[in-house]
Amino acid sequence: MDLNDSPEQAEYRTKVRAWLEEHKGEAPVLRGEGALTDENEIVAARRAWQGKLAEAGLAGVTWPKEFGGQGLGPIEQVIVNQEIGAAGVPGILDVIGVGMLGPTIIAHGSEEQKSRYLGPMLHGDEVWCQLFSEPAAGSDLAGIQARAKQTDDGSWVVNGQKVWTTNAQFASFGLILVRTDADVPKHKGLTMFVVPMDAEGVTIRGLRQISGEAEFNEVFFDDVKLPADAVCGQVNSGWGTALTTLMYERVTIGLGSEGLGYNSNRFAAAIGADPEARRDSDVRHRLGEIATELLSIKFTGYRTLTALQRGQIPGPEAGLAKVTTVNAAVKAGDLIADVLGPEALADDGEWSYMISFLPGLKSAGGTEEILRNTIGERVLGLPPEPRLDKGIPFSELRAKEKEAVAS
Amino acid sequence: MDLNDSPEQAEYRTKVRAWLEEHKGEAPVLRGEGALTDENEIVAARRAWQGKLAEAGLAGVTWPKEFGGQGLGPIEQVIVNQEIGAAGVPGILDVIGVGMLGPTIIAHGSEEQKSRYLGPMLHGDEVWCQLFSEPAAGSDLAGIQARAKQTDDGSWVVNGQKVWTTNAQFASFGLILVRTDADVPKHKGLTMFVVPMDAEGVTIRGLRQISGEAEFNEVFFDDVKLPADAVCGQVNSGWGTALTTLMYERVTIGLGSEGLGYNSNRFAAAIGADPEARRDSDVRHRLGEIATELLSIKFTGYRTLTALQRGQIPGPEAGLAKVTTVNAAVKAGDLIADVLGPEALADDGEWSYMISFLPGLKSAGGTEEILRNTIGERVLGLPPEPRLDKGIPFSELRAKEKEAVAS
Amino acid sequence: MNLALSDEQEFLRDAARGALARHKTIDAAREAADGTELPDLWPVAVEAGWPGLLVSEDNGGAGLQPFDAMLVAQECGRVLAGVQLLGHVPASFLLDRGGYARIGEIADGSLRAAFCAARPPGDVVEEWTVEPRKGLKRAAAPSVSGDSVSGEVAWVPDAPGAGVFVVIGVEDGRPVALAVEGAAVQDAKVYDHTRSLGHVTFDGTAGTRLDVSPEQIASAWYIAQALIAAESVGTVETGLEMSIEYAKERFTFGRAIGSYQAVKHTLTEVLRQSENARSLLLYAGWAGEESAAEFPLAASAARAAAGSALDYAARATIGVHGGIGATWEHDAPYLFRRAQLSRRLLGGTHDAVDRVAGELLSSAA
Amino acid sequence: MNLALSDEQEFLRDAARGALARHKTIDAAREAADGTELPDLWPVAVEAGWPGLLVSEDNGGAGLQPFDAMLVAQECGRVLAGVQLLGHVPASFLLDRGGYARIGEIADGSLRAAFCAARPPGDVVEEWTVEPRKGLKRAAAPSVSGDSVSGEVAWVPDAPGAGVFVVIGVEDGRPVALAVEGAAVQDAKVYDHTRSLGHVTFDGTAGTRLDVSPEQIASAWYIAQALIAAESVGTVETGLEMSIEYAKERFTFGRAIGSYQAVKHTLTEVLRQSENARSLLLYAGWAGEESAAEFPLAASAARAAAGSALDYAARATIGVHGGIGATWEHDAPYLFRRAQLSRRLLGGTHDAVDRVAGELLSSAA
Repeated sequence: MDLNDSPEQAEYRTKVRAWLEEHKGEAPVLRGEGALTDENEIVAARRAWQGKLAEAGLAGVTWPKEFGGQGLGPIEQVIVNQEIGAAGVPGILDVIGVGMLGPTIIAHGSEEQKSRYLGPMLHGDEVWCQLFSEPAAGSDLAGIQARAKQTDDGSWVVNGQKVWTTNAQFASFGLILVRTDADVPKHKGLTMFVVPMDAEGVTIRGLRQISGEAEFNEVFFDDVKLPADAVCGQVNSGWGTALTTLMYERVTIGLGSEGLGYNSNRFAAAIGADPEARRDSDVRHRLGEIATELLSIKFTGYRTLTALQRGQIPGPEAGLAKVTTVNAAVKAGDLIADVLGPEALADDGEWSYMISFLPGLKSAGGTEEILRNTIGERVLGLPPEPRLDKGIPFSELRAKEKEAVAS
Repeated sequence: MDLNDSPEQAEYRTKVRAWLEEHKGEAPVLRGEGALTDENEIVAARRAWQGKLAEAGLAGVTWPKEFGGQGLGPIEQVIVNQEIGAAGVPGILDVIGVGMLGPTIIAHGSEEQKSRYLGPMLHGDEVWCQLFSEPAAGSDLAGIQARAKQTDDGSWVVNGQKVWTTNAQFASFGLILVRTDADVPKHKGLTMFVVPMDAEGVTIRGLRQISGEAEFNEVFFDDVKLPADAVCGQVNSGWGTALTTLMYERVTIGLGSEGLGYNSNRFAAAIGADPEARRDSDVRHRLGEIATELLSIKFTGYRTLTALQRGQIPGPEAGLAKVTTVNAAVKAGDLIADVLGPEALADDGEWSYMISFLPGLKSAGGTEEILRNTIGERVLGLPPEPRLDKGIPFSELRAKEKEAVAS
Repeated sequence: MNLALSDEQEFLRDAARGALARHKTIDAAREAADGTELPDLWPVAVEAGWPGLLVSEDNGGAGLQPFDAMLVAQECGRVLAGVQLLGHVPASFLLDRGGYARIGEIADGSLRAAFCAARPPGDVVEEWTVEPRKGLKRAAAPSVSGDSVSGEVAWVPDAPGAGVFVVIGVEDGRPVALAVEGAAVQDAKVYDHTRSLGHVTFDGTAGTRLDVSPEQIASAWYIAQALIAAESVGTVETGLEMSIEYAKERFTFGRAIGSYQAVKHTLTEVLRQSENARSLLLYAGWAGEESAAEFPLAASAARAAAGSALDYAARATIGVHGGIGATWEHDAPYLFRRAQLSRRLLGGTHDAVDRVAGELLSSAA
Repeated sequence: MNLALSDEQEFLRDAARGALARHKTIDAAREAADGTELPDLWPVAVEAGWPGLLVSEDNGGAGLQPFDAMLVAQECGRVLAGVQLLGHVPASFLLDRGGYARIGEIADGSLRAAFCAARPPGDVVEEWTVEPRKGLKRAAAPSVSGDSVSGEVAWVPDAPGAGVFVVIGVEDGRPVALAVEGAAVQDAKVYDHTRSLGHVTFDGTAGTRLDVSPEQIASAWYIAQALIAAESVGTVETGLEMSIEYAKERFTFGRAIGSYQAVKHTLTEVLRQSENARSLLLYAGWAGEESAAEFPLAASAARAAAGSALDYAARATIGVHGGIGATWEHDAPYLFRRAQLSRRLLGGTHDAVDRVAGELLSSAA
């Protein structure tokens, strides 16, 4: 058991640290004194900074060299993440593109797509967004209703609505999953496309959350025309392509920050500032339980990393780390506000924001219930739920649902 | 809103109290000084006491007069229960017979059955037991495998196993639910019989629980012969007969003691005896939450009673009171043992017994999960789970299950 | 034994539901969160006669009981209506019993009261205390000397705009209730924009001593606890109804989500908690009328159960609705805001739970 | 960065599993609950070399680390094996560092030690304390004067039959570890019949002072915490495996019960908690070897997570099995008995949770 770097890793870390030390003055300031406040300025500055990181080999660390990456392993990616964190500078802006969509294009895209899109993505010149979820296709992602129809000239026309889209408001491109055949069972008639976000017929609308902030977007597609070569992967094989993206999502989360910034020391500091609270056995017990959960996630992350280094891909159980973190943070918010009183709920306060943000985060990326189903079946080997949608053409399924609600 | 008796009820209460005051010296002593310890003696004494209560009109309060009851309402039954509790004497021994099985016979039994069985049941001369649950038919009661085959002379031969049977070790008769037709869907081929517990081929075995005590029995039936007139209700209509029993079970619980003896004052006294605990905010918070749950059940009972007085039968939601009580008692056991330490777990201690008893009680009478399904569907109106056993002959269903496990 | 509502009570409840239904109160909550001023619902209360519910008939009121006021509070909670009853009702109880000269105006609502509540002593904290601005430690109740009072009470419900404040202070260790017609109020609205709150400061401020007993002063605290409890149960009802509706209509993997045990059992748990809380509302209502000795236990238990039901239901409502339940345009977040703030007012749910334990430990001793 | 087990560790674990598999330990637990004497597994430990795991090689031991002992404890927990390591291992740690003359016998197991543990001071309770016979308030650690010690330590694991006791006492406010070869032991076996316990009394009893630092004395406490944690995770594994098996085979309403969300999500929760606890075992193991400063936090967090995982898993195992899981003949009740008692030993899970908070609050201050 060893938490230290190997000599090679230590050397790599030194190199990364030295570059960051030299260049950190060029990074955008997002917090504290002199911080940028205008959203456009922030995005522009972070794109420029991503470009510098990419030049220095600190973006796309695990991408193959032929596409501008470093061809290194997950441990080096983690070293970069850790050093960026320690230097107090922002990381790359387009985590979704570089972490998940780029690797999907590398795995399934055409040669033209790879050469056209990967470079500008890596350097932050073109930001990407992921257009999978829909109002009626969240946990049940294969229930997608957005559709593309092929015209006689081989081009496609896309209609439908996507939702929960991060970064859509400044993205250049999106990877969109749509239904191209409704007469086959639902996993079978899907296709992935590259869509320019400035195409005619694309409308982006901010989706405000409990806090009032628009942390996500809705994106509407109204007769959006796409050329035949916009297909990523094969027509009607979009489900397989999407699974690649979701697998890279798990890897990205596995390599990512511990606990989404929900750190037990931060919570303890808030409570410790109240002398009555720090000696109250009930407060202490609640804090101790929350902290235990969050501490465990840190070491779960190290275990995941050990597995990644050995070439193992994290399974669905990796999702439990998010469940643990979000639920512990919810309890922390409740505890802190119980200690501080209504004052903790004041607008623009850090705790108020956290308390408002968490209920949305809970279902982001799939609900806890679906995750527990998946883990119960794939990890524990328990039998599946009876599936009423197996093997039924999508169009029929929809008709059945409408009928059931009406009855 | 009125918790007091009406003038008529007050008068009835006075009468009941006077009788108990006069006769309580004749009641068996079950606790404290001079308490009986031999199980046979206890049963004999309680049977005799039930006889006296019946003579005095304090058993079968709601039974029709023609069967030896008082023809009174649920409120009078509650008054009797309350006064018996206040007098510190035991109630009737055969709550299952008088509360549930007798009313089932009254509703579905033949005239011969009514005149033969009800009197001795009421007076405690013959104790009854309920033979419904089986090892593979607990929550899914209709999955019963014990079977009865009719012979050419019209009599029946019963084979199979029942379990979780209270009082079987000293019961004279049982009401048994068995399968009489395996070629129809599972709710349809069931029949209810009266079975003498001393019939040849009946074997009773105590089923020890966590505590080591045999609180229930297993009962085995090996070619047990029953005459044609042992059928209670109609052949192959046993499911409907059983539903009557279960409905009276809910009524009996609704009228019964508050919280199965799990009383918040009793828990508070145990904790209050520890001066450190009574000022510990964590202990207090846990106690306060447990007590809140148990207090609510007391008033839920009054609500049920109000409904019963108005002729409303409690729905499945009445089962939630048991869920609340058992879960609160589990928490109370944990809290008390946390306060007292390992000493609380000492053999023969009241808390040790409670802690050991509760896990079994949790699933007695159907698991919490099934109850929540039922309430979700029948009370909240949510759609049912897909049922894979609907309309399939029972014999086919069993074959399918075996196949699924083997695969 | 009869826990059914009387015909009068059913009428009171139905009338309240009807009167409130004419206002889009949940939409108003959303708009208020965006800065629009909340419509004033006091005229609705006045028209319905709610300000005088607990005022005796001799003083121009309805002479009803705490349970009747709780029925109205429950209806307000159902639609998140910002009617200022949590301040006015407990205050009116003391003003009525205490010989306040302008009690007629209190009864007809032309004068609106707020209640600067103090928590009665318990078995651990043996002083009268009030809400602090911040932190776990409660603040000492204001000090009273003769007719004047000094001190601060934070987070007072319905304080902004109130015409008279009933403040509980302490003189020589004994609680005193004063009616004060002028006090410095700092607006303290936070998170739940349907709830009017203020920090109220007294600085040798003159008032009128009310002729009430320490027991009555304590009862006012428990009336406020019972009202929050009732309000919370109303909000739970709305969350449950909204969730059931959605769970029947929303399909995933070919089935309505309400057919899944995870959703079904969650909603059954909302039902369980809300039914338990409803039972304790009856206990509190009964004790508020019949048993001063049990009122502290009953009202605290009701608040404890209702508070935890509301917390659970608010999160469950968002959860059942999936992502959409956490968006600004949906109604669920306003139930959630209500739950978050209610939990921390007037001692907080947490203190009510502690009081339940304290009452039981004291009587077991 | 590498959290994988070394080849030696895998071998140690597999060997332990193999050695224990030759004994029907869960059946023995059932028989012991009925009064049969539990078979003595110390010879198994001796043959496997476990008594010397933490004894340095110079003293005839294996010179291994706390994490290695935890691997063995985890295997013992899997099968509820009553091997007396919880007493011996922390004691051996101090005897080895403290210059105990008979350390060779400790290492080879011919002399078995028990540990009369004292809880190190924290940010609220600032004294060294030991388990009381009964009640929430911890007892003062025995008092030491020179080479003699007086006082009582209750519920000492593996005390009956031990040849030497390492007792932590206090002299002039400072902790002292003494090796005492004769002490009055009252058998205190309770509820979990696989666990040997005794109340140990010293009455001016003479012993040998061990040359160890207060930090090492504290570490022995945390080694014991980490061992209970590891043992508990092992028991959780067994409960989970047993439940999964049953959930696949038991049918209700035409479906295997494991296909229902209620069962599936419960077992996923067991997995979640046990994986979290497993991660913290690694933290505790790492800190036990590399960071004395983090060991209190790490070992306490491991115990907290493992203890709550075991509580949850024991009840879930009974629950998934329905009624049959609560019967004497089934294995689940013995996991439950283990969970109930473990939770209350050596400060209890509750104190470990409090320690996690205390450590964080102290470092945040």
